[in-house]
Amino acid sequence: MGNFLVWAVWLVAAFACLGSGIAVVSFTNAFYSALALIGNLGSLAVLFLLASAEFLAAAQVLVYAGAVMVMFLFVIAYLGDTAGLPFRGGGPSWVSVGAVVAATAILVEVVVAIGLKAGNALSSVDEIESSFGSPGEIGRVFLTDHLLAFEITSIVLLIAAVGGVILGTRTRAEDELDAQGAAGQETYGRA
Amino acid sequence: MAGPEITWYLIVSAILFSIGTLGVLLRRSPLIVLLSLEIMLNASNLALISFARLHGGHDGQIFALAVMAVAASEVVVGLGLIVAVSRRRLTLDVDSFRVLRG
Amino acid sequence: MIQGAWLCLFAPLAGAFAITVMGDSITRRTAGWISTLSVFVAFAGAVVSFVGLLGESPGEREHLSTAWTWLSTGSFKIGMTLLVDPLSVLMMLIVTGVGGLIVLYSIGYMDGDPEERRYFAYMSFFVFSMLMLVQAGNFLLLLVGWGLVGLASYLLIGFWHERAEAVAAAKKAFIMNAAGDATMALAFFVLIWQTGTLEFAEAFVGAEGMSSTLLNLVALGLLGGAVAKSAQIPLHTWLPDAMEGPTPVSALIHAATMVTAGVYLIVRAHPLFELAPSIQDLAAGLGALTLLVAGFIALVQTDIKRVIAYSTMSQIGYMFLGVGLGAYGNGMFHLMTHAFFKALLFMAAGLVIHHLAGEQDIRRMGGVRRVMPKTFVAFLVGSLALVGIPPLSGFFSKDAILASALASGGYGQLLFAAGLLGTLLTGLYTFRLFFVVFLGRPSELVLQHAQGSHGRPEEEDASRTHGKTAHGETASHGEGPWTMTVPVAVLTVLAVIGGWLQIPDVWHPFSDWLHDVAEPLVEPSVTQDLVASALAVGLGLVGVGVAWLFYGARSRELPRVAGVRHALEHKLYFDELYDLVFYRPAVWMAGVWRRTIEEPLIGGSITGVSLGARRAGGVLGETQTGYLRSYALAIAAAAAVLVVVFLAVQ
Amino acid sequence: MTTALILLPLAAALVVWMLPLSGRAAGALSLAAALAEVVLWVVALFRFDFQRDLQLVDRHSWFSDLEVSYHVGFYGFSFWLTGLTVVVSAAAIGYAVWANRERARAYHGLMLFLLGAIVGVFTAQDLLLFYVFFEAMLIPIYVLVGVWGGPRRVRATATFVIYTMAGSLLMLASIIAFGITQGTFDLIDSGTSSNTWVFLGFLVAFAVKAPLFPFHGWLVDAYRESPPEVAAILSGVVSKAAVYGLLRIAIAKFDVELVLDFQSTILALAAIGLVYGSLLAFRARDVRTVTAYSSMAQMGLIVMGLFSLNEQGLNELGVNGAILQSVAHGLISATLFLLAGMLEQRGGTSTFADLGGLARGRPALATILLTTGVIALAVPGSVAFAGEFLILAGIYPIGWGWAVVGAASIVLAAMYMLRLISAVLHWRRGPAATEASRDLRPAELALLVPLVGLLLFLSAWPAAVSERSFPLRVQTDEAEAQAP
Repeated sequence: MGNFLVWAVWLVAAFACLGSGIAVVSFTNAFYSALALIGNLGSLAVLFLLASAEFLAAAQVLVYAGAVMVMFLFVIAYLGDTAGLPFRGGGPSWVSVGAVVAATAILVEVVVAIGLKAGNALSSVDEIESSFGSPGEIGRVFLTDHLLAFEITSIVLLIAAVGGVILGTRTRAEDELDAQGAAGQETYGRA
Repeated sequence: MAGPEITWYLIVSAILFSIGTLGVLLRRSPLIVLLSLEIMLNASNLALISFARLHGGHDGQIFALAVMAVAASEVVVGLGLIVAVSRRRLTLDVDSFRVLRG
Repeated sequence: MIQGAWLCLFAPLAGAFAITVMGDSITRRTAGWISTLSVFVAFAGAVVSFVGLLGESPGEREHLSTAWTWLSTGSFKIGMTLLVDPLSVLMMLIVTGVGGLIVLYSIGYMDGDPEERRYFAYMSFFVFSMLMLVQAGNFLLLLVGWGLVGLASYLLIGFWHERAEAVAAAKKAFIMNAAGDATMALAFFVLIWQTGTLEFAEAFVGAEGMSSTLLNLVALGLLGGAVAKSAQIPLHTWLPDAMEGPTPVSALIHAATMVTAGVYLIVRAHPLFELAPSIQDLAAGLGALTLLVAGFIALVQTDIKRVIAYSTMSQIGYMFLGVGLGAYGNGMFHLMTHAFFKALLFMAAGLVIHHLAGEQDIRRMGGVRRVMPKTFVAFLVGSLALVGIPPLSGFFSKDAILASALASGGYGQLLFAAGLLGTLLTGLYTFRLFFVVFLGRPSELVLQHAQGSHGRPEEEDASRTHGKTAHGETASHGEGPWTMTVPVAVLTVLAVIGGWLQIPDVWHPFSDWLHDVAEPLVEPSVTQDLVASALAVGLGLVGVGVAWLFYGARSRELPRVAGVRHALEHKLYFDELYDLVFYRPAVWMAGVWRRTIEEPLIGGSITGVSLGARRAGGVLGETQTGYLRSYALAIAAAAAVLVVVFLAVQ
Repeated sequence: MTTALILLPLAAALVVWMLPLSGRAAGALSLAAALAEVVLWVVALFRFDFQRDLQLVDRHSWFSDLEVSYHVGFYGFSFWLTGLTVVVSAAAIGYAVWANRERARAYHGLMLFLLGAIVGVFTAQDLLLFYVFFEAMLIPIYVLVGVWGGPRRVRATATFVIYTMAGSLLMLASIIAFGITQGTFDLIDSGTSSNTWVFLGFLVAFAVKAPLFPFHGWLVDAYRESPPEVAAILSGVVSKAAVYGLLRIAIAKFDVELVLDFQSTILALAAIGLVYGSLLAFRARDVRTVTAYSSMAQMGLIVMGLFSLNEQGLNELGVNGAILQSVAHGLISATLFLLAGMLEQRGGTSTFADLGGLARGRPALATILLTTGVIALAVPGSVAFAGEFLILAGIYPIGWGWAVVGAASIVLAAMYMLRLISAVLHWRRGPAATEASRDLRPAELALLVPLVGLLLFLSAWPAAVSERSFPLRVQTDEAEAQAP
């Protein structure tokens, strides 16, 4: 029974995840896409939970679906009208065709790879402690075996923060642009 | 283990990754490209966590955590760029940035 | 004795070095005296060696002395070795003795030239080089001296380096001699390969085991060097041009010493030539050919020095004839007497040229006897010795060679005939020169210079800007300063008595002296000697007489055979031929190579690479659309391909 | 000792770069360092035992996994090449001080760095270390030519970079292949290889550096456009790195059968280069181009000497001659390039059409140029003659034709060198030969006289080098090593 329940939850979460993924990609309005992504992240959190990654599931919801997406929505709101962009761009059409082909190819290949391994390696799952994936375990491992990864991660975050600040600072050029009233938008680049 | 085998997790991860890829490759709005990237990262996170479960070790989870941090950083920088572009009154269109043309 | 030889070798080098280093701090005249002194010190050294050898029994007169190892690799060793034996001492005496007189003469001749110091440094250097050549204790050092005399000759021919002709003549001399050096070097390579050594004695022993082809090659290579250095056909064209140099240089290098080095080489290496008899015969034949051709060409030349130069070629032809037939002692004897009388002729001619402020064209001379009576006597003695009139030196030495030829079988008799014809020619061209220059009515030019003011100032300037000579202000009234006249007088005496060292069947200390070094292959009988002498003197006198008819008494019109005359005036077109065969193809090939290989292929390959890179960059640049998404696609596609690769590898 | 020889100039380079010295002080410091290097070499000369094998060795492990080590030391022949390097570099640096180069600190630092790297090349006994020094030698040259060169320096540099990079990459590939198959990169520990491709890789790399026909495309531009003192180092010393490489690696580290398979080809290329370079030198229009092409011709001759080996191993005449000729040619072409530079400083050109008649009233210039030129054309008795004679005597048993070509080149050398001498010194005065172009001044003489003096000394005693390049035992060892 419990098994069935797990299956059911898994199926719901998986389909929700895929469906919201498709939604993210296909909405023309970025605002809706962002909302769909929140759904996607949430359903992924469920899948994490089912794979015994409790701490990560929590982090996914709190950090990702929460903090990061809020930032997204803020930006979208700041930019205002974001619905008007055409779906497909001015690049050569083979880019689109190629995109579909490449994505499909990757999918097929990965599935084939999984299929080749499925029979033996992927079916026997190691037994785990009940504390597997708990915050305590993660914290211990993170601060002992993977201390270097921890440090690097923190530095990456610090650099990103600094970068964000620099990008956010107004430059003199922009001030002049504002002062001129900048009639009409120019296109940057040689297109 | 209760529920589906690791194989299914991986297949979901693969599909999700492809969806994200399509988004990155097809869409012109930088915002949606960024969102699609998040999908791809999360797809890989799912695979990492699945493998962590398979092998009963925490390494995959730690890696996933690191990926999350990178993703967060990327969002910060990406959004910062988008805001900076829009502040210069440029078109928010990936295809309009072509200075790298050979 | 050995110390004497070393002193003899290095005194002139020290002199040259001292003059070079001291530069402006000594006067020009001091430089001249340093040079003269150094050569006379060398002469003293040579005399010491000579006396030392004289005191030893004839079989033991050979001494080697090695100062240091000059060049060596493993088993191959070449020492800085001097060889003192009768042959080398004889050459040392000639080189330093005649050389010293000529350097002394130069002090007067070159007086007033702004670059006198350089001249005397070169002269000393030449004497050093020549001594190196004759004293060398092995073949490689001989080649060193051989090359260095060529260098000194180059420097001295081109001494007046602002004249294009002088520079060209110097280069020509050096390059033709370099060709000779190269063939000699090739001969030495064969010797090293076969015998592993270049020591004279060991190489001669080792050569006996060589195949006749290789022996012929070795002898031919040596002969090539000898022919080039001694201006024999076919490598003779540089010698007449070399008369662009100062006259004492012509006397020293191009008459008395360097040009006779080929004869010395054949005598020195005679065991090798005797092992390759056909090449030795070739040497004799070339000598005979040269003596005839040069004699004919000398008939029509108008430059006083060139006539003497062709005469030199012709006389060296006699020496080649002699040593080619194995008459080593007689060949060397003629070498010595020739050094005396030819140096005398050049220096007497130099007195004339000096007196006439650099004029060398005999058509503008005439009647010089009236203004320069002593020079007239000297020149007459030299001419008579050259023609071989008894009892002057040329008579004894030339006739000895002819007698040896007569005693050498059929081939020798053929060459004997050529030699006899040569004596006729010798009488003819020598006295043509003599009569035209010294007899008759004084020409305008001679009269001008005879009045003591010797020439209008403008003409002095003109001759100086042409760079021919720069003497003038201090030039003598009368015959010349004592530094010039004394050596001429000494040589006049030597030209008279030099031949008395060897009188057939009476006494022959000269050939005894050389007997152990180079045993002659032929010994003419008394009858042969008498026949040869009679014929040679007779024909020589006929030549003189004919010259008198045409040039002295001017009683006959010259027979005009335009084609022959033209050909002779162009020296039988050898220069033109070499120009066509060697120089032009080299220039042409260099040009063609530059146009077809260097610029398009070698330079072009670089241009091609950079152009290709640029084009490839252009083509590849097209793929850089600038669309971000196409780059992303490239990443995705590459990922897809990589996955396939990974799967396939597994 | 060896390490000190390498490190002294490198350290001096760092000091020159770091300290905020004036241009003059930087030059003085640089010259002092170069002279100290010469002194150091002379000290080493007295410690050196020419009858022994590799000596003055320093060895420290570097990448132990790959058997790579810092391993330096001297053989007799590399010791002479190093001596050539330090002397020529000192003269070149002296010239740079005299010519007062702009941006002196950068310039002198690069020169010193170059010096250290070249010494490293001649001492390295480990292939990877050799490669590192080889590249370190090329980089300063790129900069020196590209920044301080003549008007067409960019093209010259680009050409030089293309050629040397192609050569270096081939060499790197060969080094890796050699090291991996041998299990060590050490030149002493490794055996010989029989791989054709690895051999060809090394061969082409060194043929470019020498340069051997037809790999000489960079030669003229580089020699003509670089500053004269750099050209002096380039043709005098850097080309000898190819000699060293060919001898130490291409010949010594491959099976003798393999080397013999390519012997005819290499000799043919060398002979073509000899004649080709001589003829083009004969038609060249300025001092530098003549020297450049003659350099190419001489390198052809040296390569001939190196490859005069037979089944028994190296030919002692040929290889000793090659080393002697390398030293002689290094000194000669350095002197000639410095002289060309001095002429250019005076008249602004070294083109023959603009020169001429300089002998009159300039005895020092005339004497130095004449002496060098005469030694360069290998007049018998000169050190160049001794070298050429040994080389050709060594090549003769391999094939008389090679020796004939070589002997013909003696005549060609006479032709082009005499043409150079005459064009500069003789005939009427050219437009650039004005009163303003004075005789050599004491500072210039101080640079040239030691070089010419060395040439004269070696002319009087070539055995000083030829006897002391290879102890006989080493040759037999190497011959044995070459036998399978």
